[in-house]
Amino acid sequence: MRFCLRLLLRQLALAVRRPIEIGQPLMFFAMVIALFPLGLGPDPGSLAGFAPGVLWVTALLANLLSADTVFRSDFDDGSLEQLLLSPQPLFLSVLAYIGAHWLTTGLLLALVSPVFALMLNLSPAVIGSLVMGLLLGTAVLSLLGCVGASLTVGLKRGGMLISLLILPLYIPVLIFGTAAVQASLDGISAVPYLAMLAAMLCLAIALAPLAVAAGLRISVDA
Amino acid sequence: MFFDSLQSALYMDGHGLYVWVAYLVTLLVIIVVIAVPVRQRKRLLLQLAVQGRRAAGPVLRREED
Amino acid sequence: MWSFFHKLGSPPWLYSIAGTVLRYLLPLTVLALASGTVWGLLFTSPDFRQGNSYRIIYIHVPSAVVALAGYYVMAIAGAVSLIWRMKMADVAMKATAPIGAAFTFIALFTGAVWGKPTWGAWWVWDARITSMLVLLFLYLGVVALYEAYDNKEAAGKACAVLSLVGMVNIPIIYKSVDWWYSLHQPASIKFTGESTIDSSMMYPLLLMIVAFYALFTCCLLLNMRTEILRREARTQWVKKLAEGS
Amino acid sequence: MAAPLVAAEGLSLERGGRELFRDLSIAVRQGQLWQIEGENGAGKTSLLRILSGLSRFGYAGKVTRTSAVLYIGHQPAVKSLLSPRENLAWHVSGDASYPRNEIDDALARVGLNGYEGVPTYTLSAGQQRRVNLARLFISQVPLWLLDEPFTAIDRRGVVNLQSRLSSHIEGGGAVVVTSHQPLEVACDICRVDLTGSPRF
Repeated sequence: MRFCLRLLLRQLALAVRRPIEIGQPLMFFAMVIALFPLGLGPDPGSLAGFAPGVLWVTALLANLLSADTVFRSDFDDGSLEQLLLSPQPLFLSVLAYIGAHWLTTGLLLALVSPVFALMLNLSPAVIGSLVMGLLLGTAVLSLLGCVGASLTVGLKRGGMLISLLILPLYIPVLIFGTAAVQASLDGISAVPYLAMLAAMLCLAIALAPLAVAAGLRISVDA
Repeated sequence: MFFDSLQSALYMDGHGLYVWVAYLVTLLVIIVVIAVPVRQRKRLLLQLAVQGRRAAGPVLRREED
Repeated sequence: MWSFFHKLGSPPWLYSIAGTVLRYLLPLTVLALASGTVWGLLFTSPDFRQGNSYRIIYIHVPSAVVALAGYYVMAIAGAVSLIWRMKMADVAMKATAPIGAAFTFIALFTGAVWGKPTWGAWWVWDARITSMLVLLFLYLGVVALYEAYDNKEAAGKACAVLSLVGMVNIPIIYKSVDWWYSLHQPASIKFTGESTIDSSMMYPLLLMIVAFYALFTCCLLLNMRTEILRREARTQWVKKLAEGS
Repeated sequence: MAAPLVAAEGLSLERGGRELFRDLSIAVRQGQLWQIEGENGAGKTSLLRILSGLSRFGYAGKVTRTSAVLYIGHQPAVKSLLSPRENLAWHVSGDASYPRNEIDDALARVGLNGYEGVPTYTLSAGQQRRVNLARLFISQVPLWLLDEPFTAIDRRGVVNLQSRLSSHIEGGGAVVVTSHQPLEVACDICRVDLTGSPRF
């Protein structure tokens, strides 16, 4: 377990050394959010109606874009092979990669999203359930995204393929995430939907690392 | 038979087009799904047979002269 | 029983067994499909609400059922090839993917065409149809992943992992799409299923479901035979087979 | 006779229709140096990856390993954003935590003194490889699998490395090397020759 924490700290140190890479998903999020009013019209009323869906779909796509880079740099310079050779259980070490990816994208997206929610004229009372939903949801997205990343890291043009592989798996998170925000908009409590997201998170934490470990072993050996 | 004439079976009081289009497309897809592997198998066997004959070719000819 | 499982692993034995099964199953399937279609299409009376357009149920429901079952067959074959390293299970998985995708496409297309007369729109975001669309993307994901790998053995393993992940997620996706549909569409007619079907419509439907399962098995065996030949092209028994034909 | 550190029985590998080797058996014991020879594409790297456990399918035969492995392949396996000291500290962090001076000393042994703190992307490719090779001067892993370790290494570095190999073997370790150059090493060398003509 100590090795896993050390690996997590190393990944974060690597991410901090090149802060612009942390900024990319956030800038993508901001840019795409800014596109929707241009497409759907500036009228605050209609924007508020689309806000939960728009925020969640954009968070989903930002997560998807950054998923491809999780293993690619380590795969290219060979340090992924060394990780596979270490006696530590691989699916634990993989959790460190996923945790680092979540901290650098999902967490920041959740913290930044209130600003964009206000831009889309989402009523401030609802922002609490949005941020909570995003915190839980982006963790599940990171776990599933890393499954796709581990299977396509060995491929030269894996970038596009990863979206076809894992977007169908993102759908339940999207459904319950938007439902949580919608529920608190209608005044009913969003807790049951957040509970569903938490349940998905537990399932994903239990199963996804196994798939990621298997995927890495296959990609490194292909 | 429920329909009294072929004409009414085709028309199916308005819904005939949709029903028949659905069935035809299904039939088409089924034919493709069955035909593709069969054709590939035949082409593969033919290709292997040709390779086999070309490899064994020269030996046969010498015996015949 | 164990020796059967082991023999299943030897290509020539599996190739010939598939051949004999096909020789009997294919005609039966064609017969069942033809009689089921004729029965459902021409002899049953129309639904009092939807009129004749409901006759599409005889191909929409069976193809949807088989498409879903096909994904499970693919995932289980993938699991067997991953765990017991059986090449033939890998062949079965690779053979299932395109067929499953084809049946899902049939279910989608017939569902869309059915939506037009009943609801007036070519594409209806009904729970069943949306889940079918997601299933199609899952299938295409597996097929695309297989083609993306150069080393075909690694491709098989990667697709096995992906289809297992997909298999775990399918119930979740189906339930969340059903739940999402009931949230946004309070009380409109249920597309298929719960609306009670009286027995005169049920029997042709059951026959068609059985026929579609048999059809799926035939297509799977056909695909597997071709795939076995392609993989064993350099072995003796295939060369002998090629001379024979 | 202790159990071999890594043993392989009946290994056969085929790639792209060519048979690279068939029914190959190796038992690497402590105090042994194995050299794998063969022209390019003869499967030297594949054999090494099978022995190391990186390759787990695509070959016939059984491999049993009783010790951890230190594998040095073609890629430098260093993170360009980290400094050589951080890279080396990370590589050996698996077995124990080494004090800083031991790490700097290992880097000095491969001629990287003075470069310990700079980010690795400022170093040349040869220097980056030597950061990877510095692991040999500090790690206690008994079994070493080295894939052409001498490429892009200067005269002095080669001599330095060969003396390290022999001291490791006398200390009870085992090394499997793929290399074209003849090895001047104290102990005897068991050879595996893969240059047999590729059989169809």
